[in-house]
Amino acid sequence: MKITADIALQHGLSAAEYERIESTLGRAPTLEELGVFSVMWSEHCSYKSSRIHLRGLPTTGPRVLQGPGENAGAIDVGDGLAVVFKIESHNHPSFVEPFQGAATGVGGILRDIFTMGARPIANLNSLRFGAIDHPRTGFLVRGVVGGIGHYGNCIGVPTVGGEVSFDPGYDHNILVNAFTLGVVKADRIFRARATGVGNPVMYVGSRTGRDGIHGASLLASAEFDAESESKRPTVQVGDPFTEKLLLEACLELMSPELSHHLVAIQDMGAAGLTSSSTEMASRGGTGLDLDLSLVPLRESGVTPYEILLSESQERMLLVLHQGSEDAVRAIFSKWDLEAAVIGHVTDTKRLRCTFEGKLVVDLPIEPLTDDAPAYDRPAAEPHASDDGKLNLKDLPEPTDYNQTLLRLMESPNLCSREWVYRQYDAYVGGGTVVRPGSDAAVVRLPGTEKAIAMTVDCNSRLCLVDPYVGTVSAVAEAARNLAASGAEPIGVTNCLNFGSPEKPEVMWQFQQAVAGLRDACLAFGTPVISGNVSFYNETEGRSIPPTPVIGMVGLLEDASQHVTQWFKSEGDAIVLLGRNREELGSSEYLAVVHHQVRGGVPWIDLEIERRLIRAVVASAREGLLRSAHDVAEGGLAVALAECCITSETTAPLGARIELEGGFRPDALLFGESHARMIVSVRRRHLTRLREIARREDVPISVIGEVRGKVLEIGDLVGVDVATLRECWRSALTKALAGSAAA
Amino acid sequence: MPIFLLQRSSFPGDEGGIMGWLARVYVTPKAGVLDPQGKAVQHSLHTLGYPEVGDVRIGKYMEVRLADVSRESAEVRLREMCDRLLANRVIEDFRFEIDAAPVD
Amino acid sequence: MPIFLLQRSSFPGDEGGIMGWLARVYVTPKAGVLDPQGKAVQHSLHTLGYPEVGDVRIGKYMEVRLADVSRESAEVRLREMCDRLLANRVIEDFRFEIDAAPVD
Amino acid sequence: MRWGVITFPGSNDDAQTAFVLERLLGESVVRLWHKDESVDGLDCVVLPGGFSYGDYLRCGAVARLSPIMRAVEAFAQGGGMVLGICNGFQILCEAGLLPGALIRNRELGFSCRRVHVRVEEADTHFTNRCRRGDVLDIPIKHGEGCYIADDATLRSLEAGRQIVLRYTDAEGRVTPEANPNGSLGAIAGIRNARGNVFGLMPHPEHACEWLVGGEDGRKIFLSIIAAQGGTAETPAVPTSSKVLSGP
Ligand SMILES: Nc1ncnc2c1ncn2[C@@H]1O[C@H](COP(=O)(O)OP(=O)(O)O)[C@@H](O)[C@H]1O
Ligand SMILES: [Mg+2]
Repeated sequence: MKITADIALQHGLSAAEYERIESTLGRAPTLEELGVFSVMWSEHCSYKSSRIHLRGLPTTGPRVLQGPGENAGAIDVGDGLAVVFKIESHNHPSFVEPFQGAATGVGGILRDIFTMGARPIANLNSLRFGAIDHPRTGFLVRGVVGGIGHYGNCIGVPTVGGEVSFDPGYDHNILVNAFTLGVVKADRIFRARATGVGNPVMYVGSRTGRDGIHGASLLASAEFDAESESKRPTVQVGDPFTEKLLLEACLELMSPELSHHLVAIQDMGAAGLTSSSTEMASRGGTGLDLDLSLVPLRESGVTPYEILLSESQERMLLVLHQGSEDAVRAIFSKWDLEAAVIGHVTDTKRLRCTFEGKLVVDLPIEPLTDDAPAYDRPAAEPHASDDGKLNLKDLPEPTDYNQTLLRLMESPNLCSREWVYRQYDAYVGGGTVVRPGSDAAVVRLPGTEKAIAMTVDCNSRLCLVDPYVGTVSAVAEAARNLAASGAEPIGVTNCLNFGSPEKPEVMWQFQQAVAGLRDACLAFGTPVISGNVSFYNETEGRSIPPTPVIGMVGLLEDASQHVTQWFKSEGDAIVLLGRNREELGSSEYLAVVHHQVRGGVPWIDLEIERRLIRAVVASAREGLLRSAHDVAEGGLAVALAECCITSETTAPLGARIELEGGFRPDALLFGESHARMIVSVRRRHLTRLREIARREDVPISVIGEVRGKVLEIGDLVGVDVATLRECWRSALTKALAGSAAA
Repeated sequence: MPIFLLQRSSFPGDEGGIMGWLARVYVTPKAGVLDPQGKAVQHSLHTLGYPEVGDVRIGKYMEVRLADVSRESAEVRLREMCDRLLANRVIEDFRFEIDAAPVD
Repeated sequence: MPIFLLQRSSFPGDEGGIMGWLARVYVTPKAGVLDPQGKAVQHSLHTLGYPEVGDVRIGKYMEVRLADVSRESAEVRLREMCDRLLANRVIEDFRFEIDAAPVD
Repeated sequence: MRWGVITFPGSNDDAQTAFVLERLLGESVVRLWHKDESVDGLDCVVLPGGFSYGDYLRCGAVARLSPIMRAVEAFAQGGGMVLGICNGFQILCEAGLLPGALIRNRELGFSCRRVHVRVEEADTHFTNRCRRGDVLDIPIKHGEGCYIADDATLRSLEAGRQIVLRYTDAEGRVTPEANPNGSLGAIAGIRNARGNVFGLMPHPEHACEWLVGGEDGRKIFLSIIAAQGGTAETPAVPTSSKVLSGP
């Protein structure tokens, strides 16, 4: 078949890119070669629109053992251990087939982690759906949550946290971002570098079918439209059972006794065999010769083109030392897994693939990887989504604050996520100290007294209004969630979900977000060690709100010093750390009660955030804190309510609160100013807490006491906590009850 | 024999009563779509000593009773139900048969 | 139609080749055994606007390909497979049909 | 005493169970592989939780046919103690070592939560460290935990005092809300007629440490140790929050 620019176009390659291919090769590519270019030069694999911007991120630090560039990043946590973590998107596949799309998203990120030699100990997920009353939302939520649970539960990795939000901006393009953290001995991190000319290349795991052909170039980077129907047949189906076997077999191979057989290991994710082989060769500065006829197939008649592009799940590519083939085959057959040698390492710096004796691919590696196109796309600030101004005088004050509070507590973005996380096994592994339901998840670090805290956060409403401040705020909220759990933030991963980079406004949002990410991570001293960019999240030309999801990881030196967000006992003093400000801009209250998004974004100062984090972590280390909860969506009143009612295992507690605001009650109760934390302490610890706050220069005020069964805030609010809990807990279940289940 | 099998329901409650429809719906994984369950069952049948077993594909079999509708609309609406709920058209195919059956 | 339906496989690979058997296995919840999934589907169909839907029962439909065995032993051994693995006789019934089919 | 913990392909709580027995209770544990064919010399064999064979076809259906299960069946027939937790319980039912079956939860979905179970029988090998009517706080995490059996079976279970645990509220009352999966008679755990085989859906191995999941689950393991005439040795490591190891 004669390859032309048109065919290249159908492969998602621009005319210019196709020219570049021809000039690089000095000839027209074969169909197989075109397929290879199309996936390697796709946004998903090449990061061609984002690469130059991401370079500015802080990726180094004393604890960093592996920054961006490998399958995942790694951070030293002492005791000879490292944590390996990353977050990845599976947005479009999850919109096409929510259950399998989300499930395979989890499967993919898990492989990225155990490819490094780390045993996964925690999954989190960040989910964004359309309006809760959109006809398709219920179906998508059920499918996505079901798929995440199915995969994580079955493979035996606890799902311990995440976030869910609903916004019409995602009606036609939901976001499913999956995070996994694993643990590995710091000196036993494996990398994916194909070296040693003549070393055998081994394929292990599931057989190759026609799954997700073009997943990488189409699903992950072409916009959605009616024709996405035609992409349906390419949906991958996940097999968590096989992945569990693959996980155990790979970790066995990477164990001290057996790892001498292994040179390099890499999962086959997006762009399957093509990207895993080229990336391994690229990192190793070598070449690969592969015989595609040796690849184990699931069905007959799969073409070399399909073999190269297939995204069949639960597959890995290994480079072994010569002579190790049988030993390694034995390990995999013990786990009932197939293994086949399909080629060897060369010094040609080329990827060469034959099929039934015929050479079908002969390409230099560099143009596929390091020398892939990189664009500095034009960026232009869009017209502000709101006039920025919010004149409080024009805003009617609520007449009944109890009703307003209840209304917020049952609103889709603030109500309990229990319906979601009850479907996830949070116990398996035996290390989960804080399960879903508090600010951050806390999981014990095996073999030590330490624990790791994790959270994923983003407020896309703020990011739409101001992507820079919005991203800074997301990093700050993540840091607060960790501190509230008693952990010191040590590292960041991120998933940047945006519209089409070919639109100057989207590119501007992207650059603003990256700048915010950089500045915030510098301020908190938390290097970015891994991440993922998902562009083209738009349908019929409408982009999603910019959604830079931040995954942040923290360390507790002593797991027993962890803190949870709910009040513990009557008589404890309730303390506000930080200062209330008269701000209502872009708040949940404005959206839910007044149906408007305006007033700009809350003011934020990274230095103040840092001091707050230091103060809270220090107090936790001294064991002063009985509870700690950051003030986020819904403001002070919602945060206080959450402190009263969010314990899974103990009865809700009331509180008596007095606030001296001196400004509008609704702004005082529901404003979303940053840098605030509600903690409860035994009375006798107040003095020490004040000393720490003074030392860190953090405003501190005792605002009340844990008492009774009613949440009373001045004479504004007086709601019985059982009522609060009931309406908060049942809201999501009720909202989703309507949609059909099968 | 096939016919006989087709005419009878696998479920109780076929005795007497006024007539309605009994629809038998077969939902199967699409050709080429991975069927992990079938794969696992095939594997264990082999280890159990049934080497003659080839491909195994596992789907759903449903019996849906329908009342007071014409055969025509029963068919039309059932196809609709399959599309909307009973089968996941992204990865599954379906077919069905409709027979007269007493309403219980 | 039944005959036609019965003769054809829902899966590919029926073109030519040497012959073997295609067994269609139907596994259904025993009478009286709870079928929460069936209940849920019935309820969903009602909310989707199909009031004519009565009882819904959900079972499994399996296609098992068998090679180089006589029909007799195919039947005997398949019944054995059902007893040992494919169905749980405490809560499920099964039946099957065997037809000649090309081996792929 | 000597415990055996079986690992089937897809077992997930095997390591945690071994960890509890060895590190928290100071017991000796032999890790068994599904392809092993003997459980000789063991005092109690545990079939752990997880998704053996991916729960494909039916939970426990494939695992019950693995080589080790022949040994386990013989062991049980000989009076050996067998404990099946969650997926292990499902396997025991599929294998016919326990009556009845475990089907899809009433609400269909997977459910991970703390539940309360009431001890119905205290003079068993598995609950002798509890008092009748005690309420234990232990997590569940399953999608197919709805216990069902025909009337005759249920009657003989009652008559034989084989129903060991029922789901209740914190006060020990059987209520619809407290029944997390729709189990017949709120049954959470049963033993065989002879009393040496016990299956339960809740996960005692995930309730043996204050720091993770509470400590009520210990009572099950300690009971088995007592039944074997032993007492838990002083644990190899302190069982406080400072426990040094996870699985
Ligand atoms: N998709 C999810 N999966 C698991 N846990 C979730 C998910 N969404 C929310 N949660 C949990 O629900 C709790 C509340 O979430 P959220 O309101 O986002 O917390 P915060 O505002 O502190 O970030 C957290 O413990 C979070 O981990
Ligand atoms: Mg928070």
